[in-house]
Amino acid sequence: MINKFRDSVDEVLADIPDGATIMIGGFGLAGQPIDLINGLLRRNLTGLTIVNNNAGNTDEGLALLVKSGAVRKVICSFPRQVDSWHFDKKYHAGEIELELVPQGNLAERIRAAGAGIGAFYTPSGYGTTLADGKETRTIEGRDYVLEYPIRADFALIKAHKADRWGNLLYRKTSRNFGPIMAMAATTTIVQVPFLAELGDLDPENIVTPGIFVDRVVQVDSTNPKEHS
Amino acid sequence: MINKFRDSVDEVLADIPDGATIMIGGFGLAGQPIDLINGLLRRNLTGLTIVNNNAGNTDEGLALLVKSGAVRKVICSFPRQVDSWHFDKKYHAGEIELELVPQGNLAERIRAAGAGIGAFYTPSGYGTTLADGKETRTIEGRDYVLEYPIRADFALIKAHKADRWGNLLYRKTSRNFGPIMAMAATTTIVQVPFLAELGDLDPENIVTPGIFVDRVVQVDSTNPKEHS
Amino acid sequence: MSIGHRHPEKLTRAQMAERVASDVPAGAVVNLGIGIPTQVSNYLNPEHEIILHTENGMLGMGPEAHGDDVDVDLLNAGKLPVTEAPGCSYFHHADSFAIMRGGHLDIAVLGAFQVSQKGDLANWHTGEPDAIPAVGGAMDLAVGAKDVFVIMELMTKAGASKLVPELTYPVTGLGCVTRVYTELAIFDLDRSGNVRVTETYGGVSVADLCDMTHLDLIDATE
Amino acid sequence: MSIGHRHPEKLTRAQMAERVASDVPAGAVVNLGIGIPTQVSNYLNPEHEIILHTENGMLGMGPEAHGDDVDVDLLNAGKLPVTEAPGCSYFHHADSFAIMRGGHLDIAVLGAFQVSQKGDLANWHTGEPDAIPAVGGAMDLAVGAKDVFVIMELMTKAGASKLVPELTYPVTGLGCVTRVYTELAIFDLDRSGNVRVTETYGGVSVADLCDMTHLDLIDATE
Repeated sequence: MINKFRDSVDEVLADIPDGATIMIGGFGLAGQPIDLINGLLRRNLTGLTIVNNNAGNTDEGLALLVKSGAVRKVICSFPRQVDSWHFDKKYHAGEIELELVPQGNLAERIRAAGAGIGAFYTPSGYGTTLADGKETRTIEGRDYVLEYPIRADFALIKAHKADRWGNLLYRKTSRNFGPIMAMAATTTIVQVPFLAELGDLDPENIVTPGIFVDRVVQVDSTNPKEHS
Repeated sequence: MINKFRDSVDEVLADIPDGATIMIGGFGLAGQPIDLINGLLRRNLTGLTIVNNNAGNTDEGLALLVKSGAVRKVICSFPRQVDSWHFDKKYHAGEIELELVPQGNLAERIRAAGAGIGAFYTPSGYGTTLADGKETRTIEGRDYVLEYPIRADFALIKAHKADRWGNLLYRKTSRNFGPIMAMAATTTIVQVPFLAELGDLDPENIVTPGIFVDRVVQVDSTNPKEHS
Repeated sequence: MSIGHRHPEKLTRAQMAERVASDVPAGAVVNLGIGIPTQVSNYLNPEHEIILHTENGMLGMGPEAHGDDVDVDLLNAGKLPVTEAPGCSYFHHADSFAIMRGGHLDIAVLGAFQVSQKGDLANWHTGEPDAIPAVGGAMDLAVGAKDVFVIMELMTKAGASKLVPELTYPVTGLGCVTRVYTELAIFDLDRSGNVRVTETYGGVSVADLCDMTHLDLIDATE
Repeated sequence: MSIGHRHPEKLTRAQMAERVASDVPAGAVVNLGIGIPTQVSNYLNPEHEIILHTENGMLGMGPEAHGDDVDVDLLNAGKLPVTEAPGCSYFHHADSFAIMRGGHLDIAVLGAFQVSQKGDLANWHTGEPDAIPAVGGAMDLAVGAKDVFVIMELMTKAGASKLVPELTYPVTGLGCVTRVYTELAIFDLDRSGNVRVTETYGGVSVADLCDMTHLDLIDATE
């Protein structure tokens, strides 16, 4: 019997090694797998590459992981925010590497990794400093930049409901990077507040099929709306 | 008020010109927009390019369109079947052009058109006669073929339910090419058996957002299961 | 629209947002950038059913949420809590940016540091050497929407025009801006570099604007 | 598994399907090609929860549908009506082929005209000049699955081996086949061209198979 349900956050993260590339879902608080991030912090790893839309905010989650020195490199679209002081400090000290990627190219490069696409031509970023040194091509009169997939060893994401095959539903804009990161990582780890019996999720509505998911851990949600 | 509901099949097809490129959804009977195809047949057009998984079967729908002489070219993955006699005859007579595309490249090229991707490297078809004359590239030790988007002037698809914004639900494997063809065509025309009030389709479950849909016409379904 | 062109007063930021709103056709699908562009939503006619896109995965975004309506799973691109409009739908990030990059949005409304006469946009980076760069979805919005409308003050505090012959700030996207709304005038742009002034405010003339911008502007106010 | 290796009888097609089924690990995600490969599903242990993928947009496909269960909106890749298994899910064609091309399927089981010793696959076209070509998802399945298992008769009716040094039929995919199940033997392949015989049937020896295939086979039957 396929059973991807696991008992604890610490268990699902136990085999992540130093130097791993880890995708972390979420856009703002929506879809942020905060319990998995905190579990990652407890692992005291080093040399990590983190793929996320941002680079950590305030004094929690990814920001603390950055502060801890666990993170060697961040691949993201929007590191600088009013409350990104831990990243800012590491960056100015030259202690963290930044690969800045336009948000849509970030999403498409993650999808490409999951979809087996070797590279693709995107118009986003053409003529900007973010395309410096990259191959370009004009196709039917439009200018494009060649971009390559972003893969990861692990993806940490948050969903709304999961069954034991790993089929996932999300909730509102917390869907964001979850489905594509699940496709792009060798091992996908999901935190959800709610578990479902196999067959209880409507097959028409499943957003991430279980084939993309390896481990599911149930963690209570702090969002009261998620319980309603 | 946005209202994409239209009154008749003939009305939604009235502006398709000779020489148009038309995507037609469906895989087998599932998702085949048979009433729209029959309407297209009544238009007596010429010089059409049809994008479909197949090239028409038995004596109905797309096969009759091929037989009628309306079709100049077919872009598809699987034209030859035991009951594809109308296409076979036209092909052997040199009266129809065939662009044969591996099914996954067909799907990805259609998606690329909808997603604004200029071209992409795919491993499918590498080293085969279907890649003859195409650019290739080795990326991280794997061999890829460069493929370009397939766009269309019109897409004719079938969905299960639509609201007046054109938001769509599909049913089981009739989803197939519908969502990506809707993205890739300048004008997307949908037949559905069921209409919904705006706001009645669960926003989590909408598969094709209305932004990709231009016209919706209600046509009764001949599948008794679709009414259950 | 309550603000006639050649209005004797300069437009306030709120009036600029209102002026943009009046140019959005009924039923259009629109992405409003962070800052003043977001205020455009305050002036859209609800009967026009303008559909708002937010790049973090939603079409049919409703107004900002307050009080009991706040749901941290329902945020806009500025990470503020919002609500649902009837007919809304959710999708993941790759699909959301496919909507943008694929040219399906009718209009993106963005802020800018500079716009060039050919419609090049600079709005993501000041170019200061020690600034940490952050781009978000700016470059994708720039290349994707059918029309890119910019709202910005025409003049910097130092008195320099932000509508320029050539960008001096880092590029966000080339040849993408189709119209610029400022406190003094509205400018229609095209990729060949022709700039047409369609409306003026604060009593300035097109000749005044030519002096201010160092551009050879076309008077299209009549 | 009821069929021991070095069985004195050749395998029937049904037995070949059964033999493949016994090699599919519990919980694997599998795509079964049209023809004999489809029969593999008859021999899968239901307790193993093998998840069947069909490229027209479904994971968790159940058995063929009959009578009142037939629903023309629920078809397999061969366009036959099928059913749902609990836990199934639907998706569109681009997502379905992303599953294949992205390397997420554990096993694809396919038929073949020929397989080369390096795992090159020919199963889409006979190469006859007047034949209308049709490829379907064959090339995507060939490149995508972690393992590609082929079920085929080893020998043509004319007595030629279909396991060959180099393909003479048009290529479907290069270096993709990892194992070949035939009526006389099972062959493990790798991209360097080493072919290991792991089981034989019908009383043939590895030496016999070397003669039949004109290949320098490695005896791995012990």
